Amino acid sequence: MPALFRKILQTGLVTEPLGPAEAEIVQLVAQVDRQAQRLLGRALAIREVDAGSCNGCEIEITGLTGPVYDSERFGIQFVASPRHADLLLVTGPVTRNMEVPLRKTYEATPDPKLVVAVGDCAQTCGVFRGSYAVIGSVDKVIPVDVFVPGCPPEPADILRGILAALDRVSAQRA
Amino acid sequence: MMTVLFLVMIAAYGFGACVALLGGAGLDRARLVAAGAATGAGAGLALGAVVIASGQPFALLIPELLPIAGGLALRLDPLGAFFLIVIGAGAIPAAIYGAGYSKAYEDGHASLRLLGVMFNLFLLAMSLVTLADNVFTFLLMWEGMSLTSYFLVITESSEDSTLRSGNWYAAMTHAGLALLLAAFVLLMNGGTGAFSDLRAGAVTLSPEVRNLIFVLALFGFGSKAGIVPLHVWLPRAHPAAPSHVSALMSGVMIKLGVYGLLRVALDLLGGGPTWWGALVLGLGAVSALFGVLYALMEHDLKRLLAYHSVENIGIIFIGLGAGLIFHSSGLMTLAVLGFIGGLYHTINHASFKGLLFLGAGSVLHATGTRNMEEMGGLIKRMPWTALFFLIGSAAISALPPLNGFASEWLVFQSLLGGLALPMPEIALAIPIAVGMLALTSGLAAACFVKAFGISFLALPRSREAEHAHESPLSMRVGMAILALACVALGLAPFAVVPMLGGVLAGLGGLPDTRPVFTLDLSVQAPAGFAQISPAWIGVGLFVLLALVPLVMRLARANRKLRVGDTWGCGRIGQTARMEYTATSFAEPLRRVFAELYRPAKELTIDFHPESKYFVQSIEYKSEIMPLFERVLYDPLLRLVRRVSRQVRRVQAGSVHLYLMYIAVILILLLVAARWF
Amino acid sequence: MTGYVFEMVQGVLALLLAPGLAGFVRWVKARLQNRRGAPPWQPYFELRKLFGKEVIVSSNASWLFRFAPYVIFASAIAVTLLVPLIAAPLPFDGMGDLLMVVYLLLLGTFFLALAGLDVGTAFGGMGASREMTVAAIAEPTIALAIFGLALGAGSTNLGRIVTQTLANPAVAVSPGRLLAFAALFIVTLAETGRLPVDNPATHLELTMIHEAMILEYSGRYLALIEWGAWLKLTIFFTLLANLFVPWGVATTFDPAALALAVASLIVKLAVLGVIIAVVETRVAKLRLFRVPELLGVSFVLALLAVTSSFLLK
Amino acid sequence: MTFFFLLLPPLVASLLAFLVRPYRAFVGWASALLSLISLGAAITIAAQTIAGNVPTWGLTIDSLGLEDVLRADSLSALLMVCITAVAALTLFLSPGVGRELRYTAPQLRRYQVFINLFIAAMLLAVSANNVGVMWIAVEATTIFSAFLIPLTLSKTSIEASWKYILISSVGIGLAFAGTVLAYFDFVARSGRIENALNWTTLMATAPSLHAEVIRLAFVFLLIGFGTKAGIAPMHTWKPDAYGESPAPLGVLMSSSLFAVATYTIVRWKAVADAALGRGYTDNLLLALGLLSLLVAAFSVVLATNYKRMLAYSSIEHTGLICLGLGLGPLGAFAALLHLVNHTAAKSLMFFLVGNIEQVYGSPLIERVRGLSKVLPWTGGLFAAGLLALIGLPPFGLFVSEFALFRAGFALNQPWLMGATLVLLSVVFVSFIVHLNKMLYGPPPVGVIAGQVDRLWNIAPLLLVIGVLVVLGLTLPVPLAALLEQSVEIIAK
Amino acid sequence: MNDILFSQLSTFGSSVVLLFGIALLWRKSLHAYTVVFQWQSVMLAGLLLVIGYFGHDVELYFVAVILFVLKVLILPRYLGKLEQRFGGERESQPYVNVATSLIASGLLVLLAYAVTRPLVQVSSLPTRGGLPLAVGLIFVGLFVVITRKKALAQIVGFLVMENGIALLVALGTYGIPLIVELGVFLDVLMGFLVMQVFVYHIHGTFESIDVDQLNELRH
Repeated sequence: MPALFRKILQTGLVTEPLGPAEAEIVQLVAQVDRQAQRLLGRALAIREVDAGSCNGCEIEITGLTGPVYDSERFGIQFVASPRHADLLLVTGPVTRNMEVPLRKTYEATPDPKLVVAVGDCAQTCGVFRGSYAVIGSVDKVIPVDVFVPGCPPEPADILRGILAALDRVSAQRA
Repeated sequence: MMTVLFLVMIAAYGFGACVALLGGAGLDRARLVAAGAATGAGAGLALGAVVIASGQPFALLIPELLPIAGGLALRLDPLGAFFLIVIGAGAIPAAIYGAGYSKAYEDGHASLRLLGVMFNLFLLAMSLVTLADNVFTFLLMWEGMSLTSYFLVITESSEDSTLRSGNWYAAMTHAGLALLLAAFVLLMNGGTGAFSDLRAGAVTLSPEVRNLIFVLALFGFGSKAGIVPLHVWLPRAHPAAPSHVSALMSGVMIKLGVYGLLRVALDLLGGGPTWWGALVLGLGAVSALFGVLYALMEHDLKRLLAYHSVENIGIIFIGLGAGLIFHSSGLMTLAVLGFIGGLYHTINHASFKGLLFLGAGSVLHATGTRNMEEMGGLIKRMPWTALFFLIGSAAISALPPLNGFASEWLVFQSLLGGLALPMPEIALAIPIAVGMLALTSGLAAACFVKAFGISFLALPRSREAEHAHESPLSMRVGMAILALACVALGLAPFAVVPMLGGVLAGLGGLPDTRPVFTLDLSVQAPAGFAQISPAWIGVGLFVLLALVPLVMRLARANRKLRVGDTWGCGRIGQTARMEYTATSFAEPLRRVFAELYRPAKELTIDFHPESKYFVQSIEYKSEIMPLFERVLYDPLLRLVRRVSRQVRRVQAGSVHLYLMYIAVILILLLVAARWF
Repeated sequence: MTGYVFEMVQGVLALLLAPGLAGFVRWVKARLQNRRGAPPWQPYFELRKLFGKEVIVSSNASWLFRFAPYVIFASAIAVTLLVPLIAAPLPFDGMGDLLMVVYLLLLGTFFLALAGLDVGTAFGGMGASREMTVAAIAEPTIALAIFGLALGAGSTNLGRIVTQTLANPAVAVSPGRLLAFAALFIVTLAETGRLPVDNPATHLELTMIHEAMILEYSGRYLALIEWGAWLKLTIFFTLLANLFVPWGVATTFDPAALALAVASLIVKLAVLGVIIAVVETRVAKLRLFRVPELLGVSFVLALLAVTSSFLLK
Repeated sequence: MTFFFLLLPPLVASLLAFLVRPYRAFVGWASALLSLISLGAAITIAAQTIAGNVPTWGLTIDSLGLEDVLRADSLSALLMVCITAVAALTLFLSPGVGRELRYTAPQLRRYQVFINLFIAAMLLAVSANNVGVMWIAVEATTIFSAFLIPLTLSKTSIEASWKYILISSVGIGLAFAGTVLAYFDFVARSGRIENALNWTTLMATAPSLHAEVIRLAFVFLLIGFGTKAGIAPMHTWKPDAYGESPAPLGVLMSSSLFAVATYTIVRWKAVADAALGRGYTDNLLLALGLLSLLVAAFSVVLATNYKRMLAYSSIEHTGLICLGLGLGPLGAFAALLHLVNHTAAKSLMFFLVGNIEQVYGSPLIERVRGLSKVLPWTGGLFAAGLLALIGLPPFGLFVSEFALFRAGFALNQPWLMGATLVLLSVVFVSFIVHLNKMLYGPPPVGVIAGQVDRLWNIAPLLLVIGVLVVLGLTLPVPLAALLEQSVEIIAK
Repeated sequence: MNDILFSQLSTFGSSVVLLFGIALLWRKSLHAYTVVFQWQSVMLAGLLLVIGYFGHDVELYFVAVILFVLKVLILPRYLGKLEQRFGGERESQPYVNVATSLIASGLLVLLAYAVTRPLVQVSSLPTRGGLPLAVGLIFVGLFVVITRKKALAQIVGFLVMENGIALLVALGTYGIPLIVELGVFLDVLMGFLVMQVFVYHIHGTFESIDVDQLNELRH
């Protein structure tokens, strides 16, 4: 037990390793923070939907919640049920089997809600295009607010995408 | 006034029985029978109320009847009056309910005539038990009550399981009678058997005899009350009986075991050594815990309720046990508190368990099954029944502000008083009892989440449940009365508790301590140990329940509401087979208490013929064998069978052998006569 | 009259403090994970957001589903009116004692579990089953801890316990009290759904207890339930803080005393919050069937507490 | 003179049946009506004894010892009423009264001859003052009834009769030996007196008799008459004989004959007690009573034949009555009351059993299902009777069993009473289980009630159950007086 | 003098009667049973005459005559008929073999001596010495009834028991009142008749008079 806490103390905060290389991230972080405060009361609940992805995107999304990116500090948290969510983070091309579940997830999310499609596959089906198991991009099934390109996109990209989506909401409201 | 009420009671029950016996078929008869029973019960209730209010006992002696045992002696003192009130309170709704419920028997699969006659006679016998004032009258009425209830249990005699239940009931109740007979006859000590004589004579008995009487009476009345390990008949008989009868048996009849114990231990014997109380307390605690643990494993709604009767009787006995312990130590105020707790729980249990059995009856009526695994979704199909059952469930789970909480609080408070006991060995047992009581009430809550949740909520699990319908008006009225009683008794213990103090005053030298109630409507434990005000808490909860939506509206919360599919992780089409079942609900507790349940598991996996990596079907069976059946009753039955197989050999068929018996006994007796 | 006003103030205070306390624990935990984490006031934002969202109700759900959040929330508020947050004795002290507190909270749990079963999903049922299992097994410990407290104070009424302990400080450090504290602390972990019994931050349905029951809730109902849960945490912390270490609780409605009381309450809650966070960082979640063992430990502690109170009487 | 009206009607009826050949239905009616005369005479005698008189009748012929040969004190009167009442009931419900399909005319004739002789013998047994005459009459009952058991010949009925007659004869022989021994002792003490065998004389001399001899004599008497009464282990003939005999004979044997045998034991017990002081006979009765109860209780558990089950019930009640007789005046009161109750209950039961067997054609419990549907009246009464037999209110046996336990506990015999209670519980449960099997369930195919269950056919039995209920709720003053006086006689 | 002679005669006579009883155990054929019983009854009637003579009891002569008529003339006749009918059947396998039976009967007589000591002590009659033998004969008769399988043998055993009782009556009290004595004889006769009727029934139904076949009725 002491060993654990000694290590915790020695390590210190790992979030925001401030430096020139990450300046953009810092800026982004500050921007997200502000936006998050303004929109949705600085509390954004995300439900992640894997509509058929190769799990590359998932790994990046996991990175988002890790200590380095630490999305929680912006009030972004991942939740276990679309009922609790404000935003759906959809990855992968939509497979045949996931079409209905994805639509149901969308329906199960209370308004106001956003959809961010993460990764190339979500937009173009990527290498899976034309597969008999795939019915198409996410926007064929549910309305998508923002696409985040990349294969996979970095956590920062995802964060940016979320931000963009929030912007759209504020634009709509305005 | 009292005599009039008494006569009205007798006449009404008699009328009900006669109508049932002689009347033609049809609903009118059912109504008249119910009217007779309800009137009788009402008169009994009024009689009890008058006696308690005036403090003036009602007495009647008919020496012509039962002349060999001192005549038919009746006397209603406040203690009896209280139980007469319990009978009345339980019987009126049950009778009203029964008018509708027994319609189901018109198709002839049970004898309506027998049901009507026995129902009225049962109520009459029960009422007279509380009035009996000598040994023989008591035993007569007691046995009459057992006998009539036995016939009520086997109303649906066309089913073999009903008859088996009846056998269990008859056996246990008769064993109890045997013990009671022994206890009372010992108590008579060759005297007249009038209770006043017993009271006077009990002082002169030797301590051993007093102890023996107490133990006999405890187990004798315990077998009726259903304390562990004599509870085995309850989960069999209650489900077998028609539901309004179950309500009466569970809500009222088993309470007469409590009455009997109080009458004998406290009134006639005048209390005893501390270990009496400790024994009662221990049996109560064990009953409470075992009852609820077995209830958790039940998926037959009425069996579940029956096990809960064991639990609640246990709670009542905890109160009585605490009372007896304090009584023996001279801590009269605390003793009164314990007894009051027991008595209050008695009437509370009568109301909520009666309600629950009636509710279960409505469900049975609507779906034709008692198996919870085949119910579900009934809250939409039978909203009134569901509401009443919910009230009953919350009450039995001791949730404030309903009545179960009030009485369990009193029992807790009396146990907390154990601090004042001069003897540490007993005092140390009390925390254990507190723990068991708390565990019991927690498990009860879990059990009723299961009972209500699985039966009434979610999707129907069978076609029958899907096509369930609300019960007829009379049944709903019956339930509504009891539901109101649950709420009223929960909110207003301040009105009842002082009355209970009056009921107890004078029994076994108890002082007339009536727990104080102040203008803030609180119930206060004696000596200011603690106080609560269920009434204000209830009001507060209602106010808050109204306030929260109001504030939300004022704060402009989003009031939009959309009805959608259930969120099921995206799967398509929700069916009842996906729901949690009663078995799975209870599974964690089954594993926690596996040592006790010792579930027998049987897993049959049917593999695909081609490869055992594919499975065609999996069958999982798990059964629990109740502990006492395993360690007590089965061996006993086996023993009886073995002995009787041996004894049957006596009658081997050979006349030579028979003559041999005569020769042998002749020689034996001659030798004995000559030399011994 | 001031007393009644004060009751209202206290209720409001509890309502206000509750999300903050939950946020604080989360924040400390984040720091212990070497993260920045959300600020302690994050839960207030969440509440505001949830109250602004629409509600989706399953077509399977009955009126009970919509009724339950109010019961949960109302019973929690009712409890805050009985618990001496900053002053004792309160005017409502005579209305309910510690048992009333426990059973009022059980009322909420009862309806929450029913709501979990109402929509008919497997996870809801699972959560309800587990929640009731844990609640039931925690019950004897609570009762014994209450017994232990009552033995010292001669009453189960909360105000009385506080004033008695204040009047007789030696009681507070008696072995019985310490054991009872330990027992109640473990129960607090179980009742408020903290590690190692339940992980408040899990997304994995199979490990859920509390969360599994509310998967179906959204919008304002979810807000009420979450708020109620936070209130429950606050209540348990307050009980731990003010019953066992009552110093700082105002015995008069003197503004200075009250200010001190608020300050001391916040400090005490913070200390407890840190402790919880440390515990949650340190321990892993127990398998469900190990939870009874943990609660068994707490029961033994409580029993020892009572026993030692007897022996040292 | 009343004795003539008591004893002659059955003899006349028997003679009538003997003379009228072939059998005609009017014979049955005649004997039924004649039995009412007996009943009237018995009631008259009872009234006289209640008033304090002891009617006697005798011949003063020298050296025959017939002075006061007939005598009726309260105890005798009680038994007379019981016997004549059951006899009347039996004769009214006998085969041969009304339309008859089961038996042939010769069988009916034989039946009417011997049943009346049987009744006459029983009446003689209870009215005889002379214990020798009493013995002769009891022996005669064996002989007459032995002719009746195999009314229709079959393997089992012959077997039962043989066992019955052999065991009874041996037993009654032993009883005679006992009688002789007692007489011997009397002679050894007081010389030969012609009416020394008169019970009144014996009682008067009893205190001076030799204890050692009387102890031996009582053993012979108890075993001898106990064989007739069916006390274990001399009970073995009972299940066979009851199981195989025609219903009316079963009624008379299980109720009246049993009462007569008990009566003889009671008479001799009084003598022995007067000679020995209390205790000796009590202990013997308690031991054998408990043994009977034990055997009976465990025999009914696995019973498969309802008639034999009732026989075991008789043994059980024999045991109870023995216990009561061994428990002092209170116990004796209980035992006599129980005897009366049992007489009523058993007579009821054997009639019903006869009906059931007639309809179902089998004495096996497993063959009888759905009784309550097929024969509602018979089934209902059967259930009521069985409940009465196991001692439930509101029937008389509940009262007498309670009185028995009161006596036992008052005499400080808690262990004995405890054992009795346990055994009675075993009986209770077994009976309930068997009863349920018979009353309910689907009736076998082809079972038709026919005439059996008509109300007029059952009506006399309703009277019996009425009597049982009355005895359960109250104790009519005349009966109470008879009982109390009887207790005076046998357990001073 | 007279008394001593009387006493010796009566004891001797009783012994002979008992010996006939024991002889029964030794024989196997049904015919022998009848003969032994007949001779025993003759001896018993003679003994009654002796007792009547010495005891100055006229009634006993009367009884002796009746006994003779009944048990020497009438009953053996019926027994003879039965025996002719079923004489082919021998008591093949009694439950207890002859040797053991004889030993058992010896023990039973010893037991009778032990048990009846009070009787001998109490009585002042010259005949008292025979009392144990009478009781012994009752026991032996009972033993025969118990151990013999043929119905006929059982009847004879029963009659021997009756003889034992009659002997007891005569020795102990010089006879009971005549009316009772008559009644007893009547009963014995009737009983015998009933039994012999049943022997026919048994044979007719079971085609044998082996009683051990009668074991249908059990439990």
